[in-house]
Amino acid sequence: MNILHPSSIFVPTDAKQTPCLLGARCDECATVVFPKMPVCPACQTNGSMREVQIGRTGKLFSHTIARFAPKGFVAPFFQVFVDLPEGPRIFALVGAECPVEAGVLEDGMDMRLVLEPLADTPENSDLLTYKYVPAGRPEQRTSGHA
Amino acid sequence: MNILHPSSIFVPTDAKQTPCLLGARCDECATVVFPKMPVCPACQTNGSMREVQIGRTGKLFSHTIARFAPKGFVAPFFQVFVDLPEGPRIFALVGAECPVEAGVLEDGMDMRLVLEPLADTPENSDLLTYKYVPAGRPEQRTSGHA
Amino acid sequence: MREVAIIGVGAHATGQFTEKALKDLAYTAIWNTLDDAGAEPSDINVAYVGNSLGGLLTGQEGVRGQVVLQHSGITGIPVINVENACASAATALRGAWLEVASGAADVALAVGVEKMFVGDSARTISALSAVSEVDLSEMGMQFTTSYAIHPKINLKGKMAEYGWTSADFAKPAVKNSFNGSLNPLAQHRRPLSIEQVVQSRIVVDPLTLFMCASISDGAAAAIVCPVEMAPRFTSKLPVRIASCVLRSGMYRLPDDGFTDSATVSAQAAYEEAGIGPDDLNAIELHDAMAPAELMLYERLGLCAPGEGPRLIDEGITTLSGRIPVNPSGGLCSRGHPVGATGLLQIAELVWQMRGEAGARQIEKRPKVTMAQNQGGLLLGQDSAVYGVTILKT
Amino acid sequence: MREVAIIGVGAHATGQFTEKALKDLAYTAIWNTLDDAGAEPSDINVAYVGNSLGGLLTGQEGVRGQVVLQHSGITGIPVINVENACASAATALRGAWLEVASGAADVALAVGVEKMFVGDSARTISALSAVSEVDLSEMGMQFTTSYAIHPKINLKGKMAEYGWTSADFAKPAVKNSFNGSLNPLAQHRRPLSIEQVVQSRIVVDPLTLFMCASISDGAAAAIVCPVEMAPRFTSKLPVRIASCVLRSGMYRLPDDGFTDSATVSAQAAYEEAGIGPDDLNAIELHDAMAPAELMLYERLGLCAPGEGPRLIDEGITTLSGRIPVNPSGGLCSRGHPVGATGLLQIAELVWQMRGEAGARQIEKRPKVTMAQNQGGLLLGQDSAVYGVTILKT
Ligand SMILES: [Zn+2]
Ligand SMILES: [Zn+2]
Repeated sequence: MNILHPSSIFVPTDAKQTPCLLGARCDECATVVFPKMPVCPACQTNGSMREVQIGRTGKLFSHTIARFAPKGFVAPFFQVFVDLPEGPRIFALVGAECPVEAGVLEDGMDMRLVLEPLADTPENSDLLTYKYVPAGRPEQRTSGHA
Repeated sequence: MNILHPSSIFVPTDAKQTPCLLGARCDECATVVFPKMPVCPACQTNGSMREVQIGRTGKLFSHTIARFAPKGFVAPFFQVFVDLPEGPRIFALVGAECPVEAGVLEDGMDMRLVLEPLADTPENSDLLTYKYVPAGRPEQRTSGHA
Repeated sequence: MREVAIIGVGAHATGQFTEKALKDLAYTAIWNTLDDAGAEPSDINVAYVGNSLGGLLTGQEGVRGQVVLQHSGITGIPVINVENACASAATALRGAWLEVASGAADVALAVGVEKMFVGDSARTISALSAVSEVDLSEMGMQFTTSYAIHPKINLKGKMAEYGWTSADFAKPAVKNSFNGSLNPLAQHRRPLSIEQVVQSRIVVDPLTLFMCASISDGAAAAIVCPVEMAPRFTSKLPVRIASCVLRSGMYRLPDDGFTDSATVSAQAAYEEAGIGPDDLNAIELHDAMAPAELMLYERLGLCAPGEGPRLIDEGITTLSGRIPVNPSGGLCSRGHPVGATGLLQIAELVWQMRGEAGARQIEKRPKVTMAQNQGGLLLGQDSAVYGVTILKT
Repeated sequence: MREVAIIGVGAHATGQFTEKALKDLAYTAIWNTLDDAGAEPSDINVAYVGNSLGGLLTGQEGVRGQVVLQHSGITGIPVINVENACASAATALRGAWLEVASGAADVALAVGVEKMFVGDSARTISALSAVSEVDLSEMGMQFTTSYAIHPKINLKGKMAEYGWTSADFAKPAVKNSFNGSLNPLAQHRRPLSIEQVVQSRIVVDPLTLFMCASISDGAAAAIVCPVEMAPRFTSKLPVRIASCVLRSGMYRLPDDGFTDSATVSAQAAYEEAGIGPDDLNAIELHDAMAPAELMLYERLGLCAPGEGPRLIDEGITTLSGRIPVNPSGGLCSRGHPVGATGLLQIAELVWQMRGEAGARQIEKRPKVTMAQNQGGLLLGQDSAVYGVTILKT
């Protein structure tokens, strides 16, 4: 399986590892960003950003259900913003295990990262990406590395 | 069959008609242009352009054989500029009846308009356009209106 | 810098024009503008042409301006093709303004044109997403989503924070649909009720179909010259450009305390024009999603946070109010042909300031007005571009 | 208008960089430029970003400038995305110049960036065709064809008219491949012989593969400020912009007797700079097809009609000649990442004028130089855009 943004995701290669996002942290001011950037957006230093593993968990900042889908997606689907404990607030989709219904998600709830295909469509079913699911949901095996 | 630039081509509907191009002639200064424009490029008058039938014949201004084809075309193929007796000098392709070989075309030679599919490719075989062939070649039935 | 006046504006109607290409839409806007200004093609020294989706939707990249201008009889001059998402036309106007203000040109043309109906609305929607950062659009993020839950606006969150209701969200759409019903150039000319807006299909919770701008073809243009040169062309009231501000978004970190970029760009425009929000007599603003108008009220300094719905309830921003907002119908009713919108706003304001706006004419002709645009989402959690123009007679 | 100096230039190498996105290419060029100028992101007041194919090839439309600048740490400022086919970067420089010349900004950044290797060269070729008028590209017209037989240049016709041979056509490619072999940023660094050029595959009769610029990734940038402000940033020699001319093509009717637009735009640039062709010490010109360089010699006023090959035979335009042309290697050797080319030319000229061009340094440092661009074909039988910049130390 291809990876949508390969430089942004750590995909486990053995069972002891867990997937996470790859962000960058500024040596000068400790700002963490996602995705990685070569220049710190906070202090504008060039070359101060080092790769860091982030985003294994997060808190739901906001969420909605999109009733119309762009090409390659299937409506209805959740779209959310997640606050990562390391700093960034990021846009994300929600794992397929989570039923797309009002009331399933609640802002502020703990979330956990999963890797799965971008969407269940011919264009995107072979494209691995990161998504979040409520941390309370029973863990499932996430898709492996293809 | 669809027409590539329908407002630029007169496609015969009965056997007594012959195909031609649709250009525009300026009421003010008699300039003829192809394709049609609403403003005269010579005298900048707005609204002075009237549709005229042109381009049943022409003289070859220049020609080449393209050895590489863009998507939807098949190399080698002729590409030419043709001087129309009504004034315009236009870009055109050459009819399939004309073998794509050096020496077949000669600048200055008399040409005659034919309508045929844009190219013998899945993308373009159902798209009718104008092309030119040497006037001396025996006339064939051009593709009718679909 | 010289003081610059708009001496002519013109537009093509917004809507679905299946038979018309980019250059046909632009031709109507350009020649309406030339005629309005009393100018000839040969008077134009330089042109800025804004368009956003022509490459993806019509196959015309690179020289869209030259293509549409040639069709209108304008050739040989410097042509600058500009692109800035929903503020492309505002960017074109700013370019024309700078040419004239600096003395590089005496007469400059700004054009905005967009062709969105191409027979495949899925393709149009995808192209629209492509004006945001591709990393986001690839993940299925759309403009509608961004208005609903994006940290920078988060309309869904405002329901909790401000107590706004779905009916509040519908109010700008209702107000603007009434204005649009009076505008012969508008795409949607049916006045809507609160119920109709609230009960239309949900697009992205909490936004309904009638709260969202739809796909649209359209074009608009303006001609500018030094104020003192205006009488050479036309006896119409010259409309001065008091400020023409363009900004890109900041990289936002959560809780960084930065002022919203719509506020920052508006403040810069107020300052440059030497006025404040209370001096404005009319506004055309970027209500790509109607409820965004409520947020923009506070960001443009018209009211305190959360008070947006009150401005409509009390009739302050209606056509007969103290400061009418979106007299044209705004993006949802007048239409939002992306690369043309900024100049459609300018044309509307010029018509209002001249008293030429017909059935939707603001009774007391506005003397100071504002056009506001924004568009394109970046990974840095902000819109890519903000444009604010203040006009004065 | 204030006199404007280039205080910093920088580039990403040209070539195939499969792993790099638009923003990665731009980042290298932008930071090399900031470092060269001794400037920080916060010094930049406004940025113009030129790109031509990013929408079609990378899916990033609308806000390409904001995306690449955000990645380089530059946000919040006015960003103008410009597009003008092969002269997109020249257009970006002109925008930056006008901002500073007018006083609207003190420090302006111009960026040109293009990503052409996207794993499907047919798609890239189609995108390239899309920068000409779509009515022509739909019929299979390509840039190569246009150089071969288009009335405005008609190289095939020049063989009859001037007696030029295939070997003559190869001469600029040979000269420029030598220059390119000395340029570590160049895409093609192999010096070619006349035989190699003539005997490479025919692309469009009479043009062979080595006479044609190839697909390329690349980026370049420049920072400009008022001449008197230059020492605040850098002790390097400031390079003044003596003129920065942009023109669109005319609608050509056969035998209308119009002067070629390359000539018209060059004459305008000479006049504005107060110089003539004899005053030039180096030129970077638009040899997208190498033989076009021969035509441009006459159109820029370097020689009489038909005498182009003699200028190379006599060594006048070689690196050691009186007026070196394309010291960088030109579009065929240095590379032609469409939207970056104009600023790659400018960077080369600045390096030459400062004496920083390494192995390809022109022995007597040039004091007056020209960069020339053109691109995009219109139905009106002319290129869409012409750009000419004259630099002076
Ligand atoms: Zn930092
Ligand atoms: Zn005429």
